[in-house]
Amino acid sequence: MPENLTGPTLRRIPGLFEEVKPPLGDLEAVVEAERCLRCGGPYASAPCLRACPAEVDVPAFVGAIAEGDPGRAAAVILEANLLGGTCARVCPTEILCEGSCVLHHEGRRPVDIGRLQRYATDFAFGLGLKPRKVARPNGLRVAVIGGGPAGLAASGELAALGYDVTVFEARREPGGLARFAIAPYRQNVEPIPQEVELLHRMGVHFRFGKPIDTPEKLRDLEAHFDAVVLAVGLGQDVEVKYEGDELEGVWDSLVFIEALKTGQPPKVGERVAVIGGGNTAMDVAREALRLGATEVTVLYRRTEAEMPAFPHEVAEARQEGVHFQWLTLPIRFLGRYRLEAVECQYVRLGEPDASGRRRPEPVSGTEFRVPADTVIKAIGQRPRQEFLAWVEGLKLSGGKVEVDPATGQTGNPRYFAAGDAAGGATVVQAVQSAKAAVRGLDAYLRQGVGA
Amino acid sequence: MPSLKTLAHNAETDVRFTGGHSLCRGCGAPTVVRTVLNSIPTPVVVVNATGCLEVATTRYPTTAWGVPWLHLAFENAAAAASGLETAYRALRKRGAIPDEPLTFVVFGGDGGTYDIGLQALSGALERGHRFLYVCYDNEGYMNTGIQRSGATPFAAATTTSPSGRRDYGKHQTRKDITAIAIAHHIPYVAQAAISHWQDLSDKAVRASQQQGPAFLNVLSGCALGWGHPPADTIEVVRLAVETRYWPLYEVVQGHYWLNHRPERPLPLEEWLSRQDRFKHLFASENREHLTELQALVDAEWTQVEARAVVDAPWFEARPEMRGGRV
Amino acid sequence: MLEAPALSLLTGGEAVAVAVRQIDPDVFPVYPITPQTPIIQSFAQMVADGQARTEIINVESEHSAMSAAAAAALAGARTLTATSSQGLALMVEVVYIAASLRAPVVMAVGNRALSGPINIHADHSDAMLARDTGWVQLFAENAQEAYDLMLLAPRLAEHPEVRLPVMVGLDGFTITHSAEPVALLGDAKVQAWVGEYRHPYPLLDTANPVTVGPFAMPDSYFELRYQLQEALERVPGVLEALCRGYARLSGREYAAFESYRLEDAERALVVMGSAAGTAKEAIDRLREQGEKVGLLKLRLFRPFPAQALREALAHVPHVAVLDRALSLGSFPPLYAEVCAALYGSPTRLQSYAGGLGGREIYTEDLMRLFGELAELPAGPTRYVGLRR
Amino acid sequence: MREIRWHGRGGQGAKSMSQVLAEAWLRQGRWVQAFPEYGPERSGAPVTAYTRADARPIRIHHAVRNPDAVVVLDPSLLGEVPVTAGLRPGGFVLVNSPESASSLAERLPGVRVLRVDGSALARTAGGNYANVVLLGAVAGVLGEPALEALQQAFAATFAKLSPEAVAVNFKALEAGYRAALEEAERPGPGAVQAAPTPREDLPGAVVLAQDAPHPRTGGWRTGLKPAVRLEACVNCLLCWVYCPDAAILTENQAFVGFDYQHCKGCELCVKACPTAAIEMVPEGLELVGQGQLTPRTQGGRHA
Repeated sequence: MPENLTGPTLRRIPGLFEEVKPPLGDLEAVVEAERCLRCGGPYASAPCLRACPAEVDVPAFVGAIAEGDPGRAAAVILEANLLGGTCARVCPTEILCEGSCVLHHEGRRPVDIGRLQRYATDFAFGLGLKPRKVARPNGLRVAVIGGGPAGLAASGELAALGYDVTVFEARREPGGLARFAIAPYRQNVEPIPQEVELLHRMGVHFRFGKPIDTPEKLRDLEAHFDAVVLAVGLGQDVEVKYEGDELEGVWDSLVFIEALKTGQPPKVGERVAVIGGGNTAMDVAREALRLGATEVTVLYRRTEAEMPAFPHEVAEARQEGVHFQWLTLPIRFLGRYRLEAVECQYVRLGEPDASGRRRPEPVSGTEFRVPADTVIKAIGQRPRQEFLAWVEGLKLSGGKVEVDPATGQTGNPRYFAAGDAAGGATVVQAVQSAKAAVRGLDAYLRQGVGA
Repeated sequence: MPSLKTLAHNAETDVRFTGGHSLCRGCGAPTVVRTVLNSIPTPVVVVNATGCLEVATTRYPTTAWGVPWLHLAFENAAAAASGLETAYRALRKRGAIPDEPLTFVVFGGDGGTYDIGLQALSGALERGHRFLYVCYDNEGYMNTGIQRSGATPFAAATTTSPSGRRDYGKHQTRKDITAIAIAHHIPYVAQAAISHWQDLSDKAVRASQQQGPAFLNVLSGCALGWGHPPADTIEVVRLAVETRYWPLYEVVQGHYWLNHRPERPLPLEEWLSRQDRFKHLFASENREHLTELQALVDAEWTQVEARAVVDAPWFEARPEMRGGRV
Repeated sequence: MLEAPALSLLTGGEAVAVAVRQIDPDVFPVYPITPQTPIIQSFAQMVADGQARTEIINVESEHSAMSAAAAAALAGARTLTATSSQGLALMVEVVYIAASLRAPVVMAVGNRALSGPINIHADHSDAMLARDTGWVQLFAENAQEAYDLMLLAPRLAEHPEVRLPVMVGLDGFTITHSAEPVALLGDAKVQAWVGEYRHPYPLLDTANPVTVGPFAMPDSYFELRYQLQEALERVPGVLEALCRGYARLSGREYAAFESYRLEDAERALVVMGSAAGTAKEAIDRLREQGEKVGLLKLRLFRPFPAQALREALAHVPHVAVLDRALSLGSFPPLYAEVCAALYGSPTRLQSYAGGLGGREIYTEDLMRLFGELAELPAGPTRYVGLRR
Repeated sequence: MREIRWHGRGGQGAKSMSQVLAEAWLRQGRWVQAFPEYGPERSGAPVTAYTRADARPIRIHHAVRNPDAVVVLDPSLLGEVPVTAGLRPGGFVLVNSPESASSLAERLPGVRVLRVDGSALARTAGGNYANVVLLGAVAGVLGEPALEALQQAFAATFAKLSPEAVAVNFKALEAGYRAALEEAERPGPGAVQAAPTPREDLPGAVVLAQDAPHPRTGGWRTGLKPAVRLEACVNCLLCWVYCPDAAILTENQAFVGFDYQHCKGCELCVKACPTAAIEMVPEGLELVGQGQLTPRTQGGRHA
């Protein structure tokens, strides 16, 4: 649809479980793959490869698709990223691989790398994946705490190196945020079960429903394993208390998405307010539209320029009809039983704060009400401070575990951290940090063995 | 469809067009020639109509052509191709030459195609010879010093349709040669541009696979004739496409396919203002002609768009003829 | 060993068509024009009946006919075509090019007047506008000659010493449409005679790519044109040898020109085409009256066999040249050529022009011409049959 | 009779200057002639033009064979064109170049070489065109025609120019006219008339592609050439696809460098490069890591 025809009246929001980027057919995939210039040569590697935190050799796998060999394409992807299937759907490709595609220079649409990666991994999952090559067992044992993207990626990389790996996951299913907190319009059928199946075939052990919820359990782990990978992610939404939090129609973003994904779509009513300016805020706002809301307003206390969400996410949300209310600070939720309005105050931007962004300063006397029957708080998640305190020698900074970025090693040399717990915002960054942590861990343990 | 690496590979193993010719700096024609010839998988025989490309690439005793190449005259390239193609069929029938595929490609400028060569082109298309006619269209008689042709757009200034104190350039609209080719009901007709080389390459491949005549009208560029720095040739041609002045489309067995829909169509001024030949249109007294030109462009776009299948990728309809979209 | 002359009644056009069928060229691009049409119609029917494997291209103009013909010949295909008058005028640009690129095309020309006014009848004006193109030009007196010259033409055109296109002229209607007995050769004999066509640098040889038709600057154009001049100068020798071979094959003797009762002639006529036959009749009648008259019938107009012609006419005191074309504003073309050839010779020359646009040339006209040749002093061109 | 030969490149104004010179002489009562040589070349190719002046009507209609003066507008022509050919004894070659006259004389042994940095003088005058300076300079050396005549002729020839542009060019003309020209001469064979080379022509002007020479067109560049920082090259080959002169060299589908023999310096590759790995640099320099310029160390192909 040409953009100039996409006026409000012609706007069409895809259905609740309809993916924004549907899968490619065989022919479409080959034709799309043929658009790739196969950059990368003797001098500098391809910009897409360089833009990929997981270092997936994009031209190689796209080339394999163009040559009609999606199986080989999948092997290339999984060699670099065992969660290639998940990343294919949830990566912010617009600012990573696709954002760096040289076709932009020609004024052309970039190669649809995300969908091609999905095409290849789906193909491979459909056939039953060949596991990655696994080295001979080296006799060393590693525990991975957390079965989210970072934990899964770390476990596979470790298994490939010959480690005896066990993943401990508090939930009954793997996937972490990638599974429970990514909106369905991004990924409908998650590849995580197949990816876990792949890891399993590589020899990774899984302990589901086994939270490490006491210091004793952690001590026990330390006794049985040579090293530990902390991939515990973040905990609940940041707790910001508002007056009226108890009203029906007030949601935390993670709870909201999890409800959606577990088949109990929340009833959102007509008007939805979303608090926050990150990618999760964009996700829930767009989901709210899909759930039937006629008016969705994002309330954010700074301006568009300061929003942490990716610009393309903001643009897409706006294109779908999401309204934005900048420089707006919610104060309290109003209503008798169910939410009726969010009371807000205008702010102005003052001096920069510690994050370098200008601090919002409420302007008294500017209070106003945004009518809403649902409000979703998407302000951010907080670290698992209680659990992390049990690990000896661990240092925290800004709620995150402090690590050597090259090795993932924490203040406790036997502990390596990856994923959201150590910083990062996306699945592919989790994979990247997992790979770094595994490299660091491997170097550390080998050194120990050698000594 | 061949990737750029495949084209490079083809050019490495079979040099079909070399440097050492005397075309202008930043000329668009060699991109047409190299992209088309490097895309075609079979051996080729080339016919060239008189024009810049012809005189500048074959100054006796040099040649820039690594393939069999024939030039007779200005207006008869399609007729010469008819003779070659018929000779090929006749000799193959008699077993006098190896039974191998061969593609005949004609390169003609817009003068040799739209104007003086139109009759021979029409005859050859009507007779159904299996050949690919490529018009490298730079919208004027550039070889003889920038005179107007049937391809020169409305209001463009040339040495024979100059703008002046009392005149605004060419009074007539451009001849729609692509539509004329389409009216011959040949298997394949397309419009392409050098800025969209991959689309051009795909079209060359598809065109060369037809069992009858194929016609490709490729917007080339001419820094000298259009009045812009040589380094801008590709960019200026790209603007022609992005302003919808030059729709990229193809007509396969009578079905129209729009190959490129500018995401954010630019106003025509973006293209015009880069070229000296339209400079006069920005004077206040010529504004009406600029508006008129925009209206002509809009009308043509609307017409092509209305005929084209845009919602379904066309390769789904005809998988055996698949090709890239830009 | 001679073939029994089984004679067939054929028009000149049909005789040419039979020759074309027997040559069985690879390609025959053609466009209809009167009076050449009997050739292409007859031949098209023969192809349709499976008597030849030739690919006919029904082009959209004579310009394209010659373009396609030159291209096909350069591609490596034996290529013949045919035209007339306006058709030749239209194609003449490419006629030049075909010769310069050494494309050995053979073309039958039903000689006809040029417009305007438009006229469809016999005249040599069309051939004369192609006299400087680099083609070999032959003229036939009758259907038999048209047939025989058509069979000689490919051998001459394709001869490695020559490699030039050849035009065979036969007068429009007078020959193209008149039925006469013609002695034909057997198909196998013709096939053996013409043999295979081999081009040294065919365009279809993609393993050995060639650039044909390049752009020549002042530093090379002159040499390349001179090359054509040299090739044309080799034609008479090659033609003579071919005619010897053809005589063995057919029993019919040919040469660049034919002398008829010229040995002791005191007055002679130089003429080309169908009028030569009429002239023989006139000469026989005058000889019966004791007049020493003779004929030099020119078949090879280009290259012009000046030296041989000078020798053949050396002993004749009075020579008339009858042109069937004008060179407006100057001497008629054949006369000018003969003049140049005989420059310095004591022979007295007189120019005649007649038969334009199909105006008949009667036996009596020619007898009168011989008559006045001895009596009147030499003067400007005299016009045979002109109403004044 | 005065006979002048102009050497330039298409677009540098050799033909125009030959005419302005003739026009100026005409204004001083001389009989004149000005004419160019035409070929298939396009802008950037070597071109030649001639000017003749005499007290009597000029009837000769052929190229100048033995010029009194040769004006070379572009020093890059020296290796490409026999500029001294037929130079009359006592004649001179005037070269537009920043290089010293003595160094130019090494390349043009046996003739009197005059040198002026026309491009620099043109810039000082506020213009871009060295040709006007060279026109002034050649008249200055010959002592005719007068500067005023040259200026009038210039204004008449370029009637469409703005008064400001005319003023700039007048300054440039004067700068050339009054310039102190550097002069040098080295012993050597002097001017020679190039002998035509015999050539074997195939029948029908057929050119065999395998044997055909590919003329050098690298001389069309005007002081700048493309160079690459390899560490930024992602080998997309977009430069390759747009290069009109097939001057982007590849091996195994990988960029390996420029064919400077044929590159005309159009800069399409610079525009095509998505990573800005290609830049135009002065001739004789190469781009190496991090964009540093270093003198070129060896000839031939280099990325």
